[in-house]
Amino acid sequence: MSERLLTIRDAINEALVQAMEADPTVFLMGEDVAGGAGRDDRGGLDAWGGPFGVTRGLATRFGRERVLDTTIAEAGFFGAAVGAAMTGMRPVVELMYVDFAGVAYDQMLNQAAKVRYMFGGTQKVPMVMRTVVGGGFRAAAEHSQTLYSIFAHIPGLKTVAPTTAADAKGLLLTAIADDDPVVFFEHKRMYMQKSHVPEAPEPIPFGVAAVRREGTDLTIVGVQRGVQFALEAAEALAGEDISVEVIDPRTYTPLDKGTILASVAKTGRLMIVDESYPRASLATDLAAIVADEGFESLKGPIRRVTAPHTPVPFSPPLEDAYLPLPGRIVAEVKRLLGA
Amino acid sequence: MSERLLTIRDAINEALVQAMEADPTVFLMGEDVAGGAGRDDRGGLDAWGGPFGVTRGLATRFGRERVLDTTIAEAGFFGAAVGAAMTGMRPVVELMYVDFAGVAYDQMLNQAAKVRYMFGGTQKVPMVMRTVVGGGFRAAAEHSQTLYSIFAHIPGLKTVAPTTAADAKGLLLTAIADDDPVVFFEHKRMYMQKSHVPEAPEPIPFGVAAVRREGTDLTIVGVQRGVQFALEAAEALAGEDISVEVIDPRTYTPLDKGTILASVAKTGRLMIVDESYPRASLATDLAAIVADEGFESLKGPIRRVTAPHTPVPFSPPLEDAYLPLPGRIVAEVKRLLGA
Amino acid sequence: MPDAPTPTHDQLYAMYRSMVTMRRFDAVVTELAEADRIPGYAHTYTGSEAIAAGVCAALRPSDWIASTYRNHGHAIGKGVALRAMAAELHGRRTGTAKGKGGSMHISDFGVGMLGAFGIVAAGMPIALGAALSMKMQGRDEVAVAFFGDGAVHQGVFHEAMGLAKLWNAPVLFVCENNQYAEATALDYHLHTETVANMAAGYALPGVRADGMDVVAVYQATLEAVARARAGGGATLLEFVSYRFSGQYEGDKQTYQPADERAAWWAREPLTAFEQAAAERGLDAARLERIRADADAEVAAAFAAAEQDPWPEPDELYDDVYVSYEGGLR
Amino acid sequence: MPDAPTPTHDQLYAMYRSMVTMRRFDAVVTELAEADRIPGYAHTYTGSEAIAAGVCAALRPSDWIASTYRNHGHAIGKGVALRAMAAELHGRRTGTAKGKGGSMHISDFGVGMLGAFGIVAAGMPIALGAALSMKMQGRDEVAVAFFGDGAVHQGVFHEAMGLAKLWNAPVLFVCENNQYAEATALDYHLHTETVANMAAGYALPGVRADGMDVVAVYQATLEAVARARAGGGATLLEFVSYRFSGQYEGDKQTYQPADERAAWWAREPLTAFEQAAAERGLDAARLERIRADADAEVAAAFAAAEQDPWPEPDELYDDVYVSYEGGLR
Ligand SMILES: Cc1ncc(C[n+]2csc(CCOP(=O)(O)OP(=O)(O)O)c2C)c(N)n1
Ligand SMILES: Cc1ncc(C[n+]2csc(CCOP(=O)(O)OP(=O)(O)O)c2C)c(N)n1
Ligand SMILES: [Mg+2]
Ligand SMILES: [Mg+2]
Repeated sequence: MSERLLTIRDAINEALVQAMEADPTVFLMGEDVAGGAGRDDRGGLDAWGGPFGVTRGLATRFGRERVLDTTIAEAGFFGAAVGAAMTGMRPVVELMYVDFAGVAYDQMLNQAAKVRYMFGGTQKVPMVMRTVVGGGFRAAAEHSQTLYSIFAHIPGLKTVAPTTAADAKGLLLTAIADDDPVVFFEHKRMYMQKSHVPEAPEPIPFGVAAVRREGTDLTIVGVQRGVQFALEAAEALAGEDISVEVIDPRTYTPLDKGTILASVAKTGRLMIVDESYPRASLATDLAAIVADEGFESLKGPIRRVTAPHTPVPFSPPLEDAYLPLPGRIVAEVKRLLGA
Repeated sequence: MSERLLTIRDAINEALVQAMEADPTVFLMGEDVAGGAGRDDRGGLDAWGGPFGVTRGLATRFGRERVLDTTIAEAGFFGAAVGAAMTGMRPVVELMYVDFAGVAYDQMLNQAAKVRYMFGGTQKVPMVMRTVVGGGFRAAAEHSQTLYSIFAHIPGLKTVAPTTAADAKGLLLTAIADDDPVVFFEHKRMYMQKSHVPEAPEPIPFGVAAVRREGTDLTIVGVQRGVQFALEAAEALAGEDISVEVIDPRTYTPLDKGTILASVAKTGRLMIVDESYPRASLATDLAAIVADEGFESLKGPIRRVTAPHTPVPFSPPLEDAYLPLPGRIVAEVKRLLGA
Repeated sequence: MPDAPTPTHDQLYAMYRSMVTMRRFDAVVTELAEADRIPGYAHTYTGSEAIAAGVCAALRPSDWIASTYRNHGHAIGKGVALRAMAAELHGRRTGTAKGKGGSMHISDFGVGMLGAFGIVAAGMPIALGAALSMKMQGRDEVAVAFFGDGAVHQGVFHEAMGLAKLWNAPVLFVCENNQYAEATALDYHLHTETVANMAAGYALPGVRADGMDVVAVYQATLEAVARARAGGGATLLEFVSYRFSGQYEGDKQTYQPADERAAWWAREPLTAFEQAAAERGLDAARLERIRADADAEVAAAFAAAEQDPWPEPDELYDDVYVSYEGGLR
Repeated sequence: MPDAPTPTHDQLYAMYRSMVTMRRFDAVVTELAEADRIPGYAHTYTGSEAIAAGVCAALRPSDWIASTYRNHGHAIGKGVALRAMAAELHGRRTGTAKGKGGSMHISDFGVGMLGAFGIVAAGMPIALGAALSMKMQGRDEVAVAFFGDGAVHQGVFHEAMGLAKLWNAPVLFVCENNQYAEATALDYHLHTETVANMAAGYALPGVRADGMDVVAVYQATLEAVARARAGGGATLLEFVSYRFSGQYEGDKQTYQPADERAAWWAREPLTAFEQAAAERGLDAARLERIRADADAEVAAAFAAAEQDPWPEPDELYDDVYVSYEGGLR
């Protein structure tokens, strides 16, 4: 069987198509998720498909009753998604950039996340919040953040950050079928990356990390694009006889601690690579877990290679210094190993 | 000289009075920070002084031109505070409960925090966001959170969480005089605790931790009420010949890493106590820093005693099990020391 | 509302029953709170009973409501069991939320009570979403969001109103204008003449009625519900009442002038109903029996609830997620 | 606006200069973006030049404006140096933000440009705060927030309008109704007849004028500014134009029907100004000189900016805080 290569963008689109075909309660909401307000006289039903074209074709296929263009009223339509999810629908709602989370955060933090608990388990909120994260587009402080941590911090939410097209599809299928609210992060710099994606809908379970590369000297856990940076660094380090294991947790709540701890048990060393802000973050979370539960395996300090404690800068030389690019990882690994 | 005892509540009030007297650009904004909309025919100028009475008397003293009752429009008045701070004022703006942060979070995360950076250092935002945190009031999932982490995560903000009346006063004076946006956390269960407070305005610098108790077997870093829980636990453990050092960072951004690392260098062991959610949090932040920069000193795992990964429950037996009360700390310390 | 249907005697008795139950329930809550016999914050509803009773009388059991921290009246109006409510206030395992929510977070899916949300106006888009959901499922149920006069300033009020118009959603936004948002009086905070006026910004109908008169509330609601069921979209309803209760139990209400309170008290909804009873052909003795029954039912609910078991500490970990791979601990 | 003052010839020439500079500046931005010669996102302003030029002409240098990602016109109108803007777009150390902000975040405190905010409607409460600040300081400066038609749905629009009324703040909310919010057309998203209508919900004056006519914009603004300076509070201004630009550079605009674009183009503000020039007694040759000067100035700014130094990587750590105890690294 020949490999079917898809971009992450198209893999997400395919997952949406298959989920909507399989379940009439699945529907999409967001700003210009169709575009042209879904009107034929406005460039067809899919003038946009979102700013990255991820949802292109869906309005044509499913009609604008199931692909709802909204106004710029995120708190309103995220709240509406909560109410729809509570009453029998499975909304997949798009926050165009995660940077805009602040205007709708109450509905995520206090409503989506807490409805089940504060009403004693009598209700559920099966909704997916798709959003776009990441630097590298020279998009400056308000269009480049990752903000994983403000969601991973909140009990009641699940968080998913795929790094391959197959994972993007499989994890999104799981997210849509899941009965809990899921925040699904898509990295804008990774949309066009291709890999093999099975055509059939094959959900990938949450809470199962992937070992992306095996190694013996050091474990690197990457967060989304951090996985790719780590793989590139590992490749470079292999040339210097340093053997790096790279782990992709894929989902952060729930988190597959076992795979990470087992890897650290083998290598004795841990580095975490994440382009997010460094404080009170997913990177500190992973470090703290291993500093407790994996302490006995550790041969040296746990190093985090992250963005610095600054907003994301615009100018290319600044943003390049900002991101945890492979070169920085290589240097840190060597420092850590005294190599 | 006799000790002048003040509650934390009154110490904050006094700091506000002194700051407003010293600097005409300081003003207050918030919902019912005066109360009765500051009208004489509505119970006088201070019907409320906020729900906890912290700002009582200020409208009478400074007039309602400087103590502004707002409508329930947090995004609006936090944004207004940013604009006022940029143009020559020093607003002290109240978010009644930190749980409501979600409705105004964009103005904190993207505007207050980033104005200086994204405009290249040409501007400053000297504002203080006072807010109330904490469990223990049986106030359930939406009125009991601490949410320190969603602020500590964000570069551009400073975060302060006082644990004594003297610190509350001194740190608030510093916060108001500071040229950067500061989030100032007040714990609702600690407002009525008394301690000695100097009458004169004596600002306490940011970035300087306090060693609240000296000890040799283990370091506990507490986060706000966690400091008190740790001190109670330390007292109990002293009776069993376990000597615990308790550190209160007081400010989290900036953070006094030196005092924490020095303590761990002495004791070789670290525990963190925080009533916040456990994931991607201040507790993981402190653990991660020590697991890197203090690794060589560590004799054992870094343990976090926090709330579990659940929203805050209402019922007393549930909330008591939820909080990191001294009994839990004592048990964890013994487990950690194999005692 | 000249051509709105007049409620039948049975309906009137039922609304009265509902109102007196609300009044009594919250009277007990106040007593318990003062005696420190229930934990946490409690927000009572005295003075606005006609609103919850009148609105809910115009709904089906399968219609939805979303409420606030001040939810006891709405819950009772929609038919939540008193016993389970009382148990929830007491933090017992038998409560509507197994003790996890308390007074501010009563819910009961079975009777269409979506839940009570503690963040001002947060329930508005959630009710909107339930309405959208009904529409998408081809059902003719409607959804109602209750909120206060203070809530009209919150951004999400605006967003929910606008999206309701955009989607032509079968939702009723019910503003309980009880003259106060915490300690802030309406004449300080409201910019328009009435709350109902604000509907114009969204090209939605805005209707104002006397919130002390359960029949007026019922009729105004019925009309809006009929419009929504028929595909006519959303309505903003404003019912005018007075918050005789404190913002929360313990609030001294110094900001409410005594003469103002007295003037409104003369019109409070139970007295108003009782005064109009004879004219409406209702039987005074039956009203008295209803009062006695309600008192007894409330007393029994609280008495029983106070004997109910506390949750076990470990139940803390239940109900966060439907499922969580690897477990929570 | 019959009794609004007619601008002098000098003022008209200045407004024209402002408009053609905006047009030219963004034409170069488009070229550079297409050639991949500037990094990042760029949002151009073609079609709305009369709004920024007319509004800013009615302001003092010491008045404040707050803008959006689509800010080049506002910045030029308020007097930000082209050289520093061009350098910012190029990510150079000589830029308005030393390369930290880019196209979306132009600011210049010195000329009253508070800054440009990338979150829809986020600048509204910030301008409100600047206005409040002026009032508290006893100054008679006003503040202006620019935003788009799409922004009227965002919650903070509502909150800023309401608080402006509450505080009687000297702020102007200037809606650039360019018919589109991204790919969404006005007739889909706007509920009221006009944006100006929405002011009624806050008991504020709402004024609508032709955003293709710089004089109409100027006069409407002047009136609102005068009211604000005199203590008369806020105004919502709606100026009607058309977004000939894409949402961002690269957007194919398939959602804009060709005939619609053509009809609006016939009224675009530069042509409109030029057509009315003779009637207003303006000299065609001078207009042509202005165009040539503007072109040259813009070209010089970009040419120079492209030679400017990049920031050093370590400058990354500057300008996060005014001070940070212990340092950032
Ligand atoms: C977003 C938000 N801000 C503030 C509060 C605190 N708060 C709770 S009730 C209330 C007043 C609400 O007044 P109103 O809407 O008139 O309702 P009422 O209490 O009169 O029923 C406030 C400010 C909150 N819960 N949520
Ligand atoms: C809160 C928020 N939501 C969404 C976006 C993405 N976005 C940027 S511009 C835009 C459309 C704005 O349209 P309009 O207000 O009409 O301004 P115009 O671009 O036409 O000037 C959107 C949705 C954003 N920046 N902020
Ligand atoms: Mg009220
Ligand atoms: Mg527009």
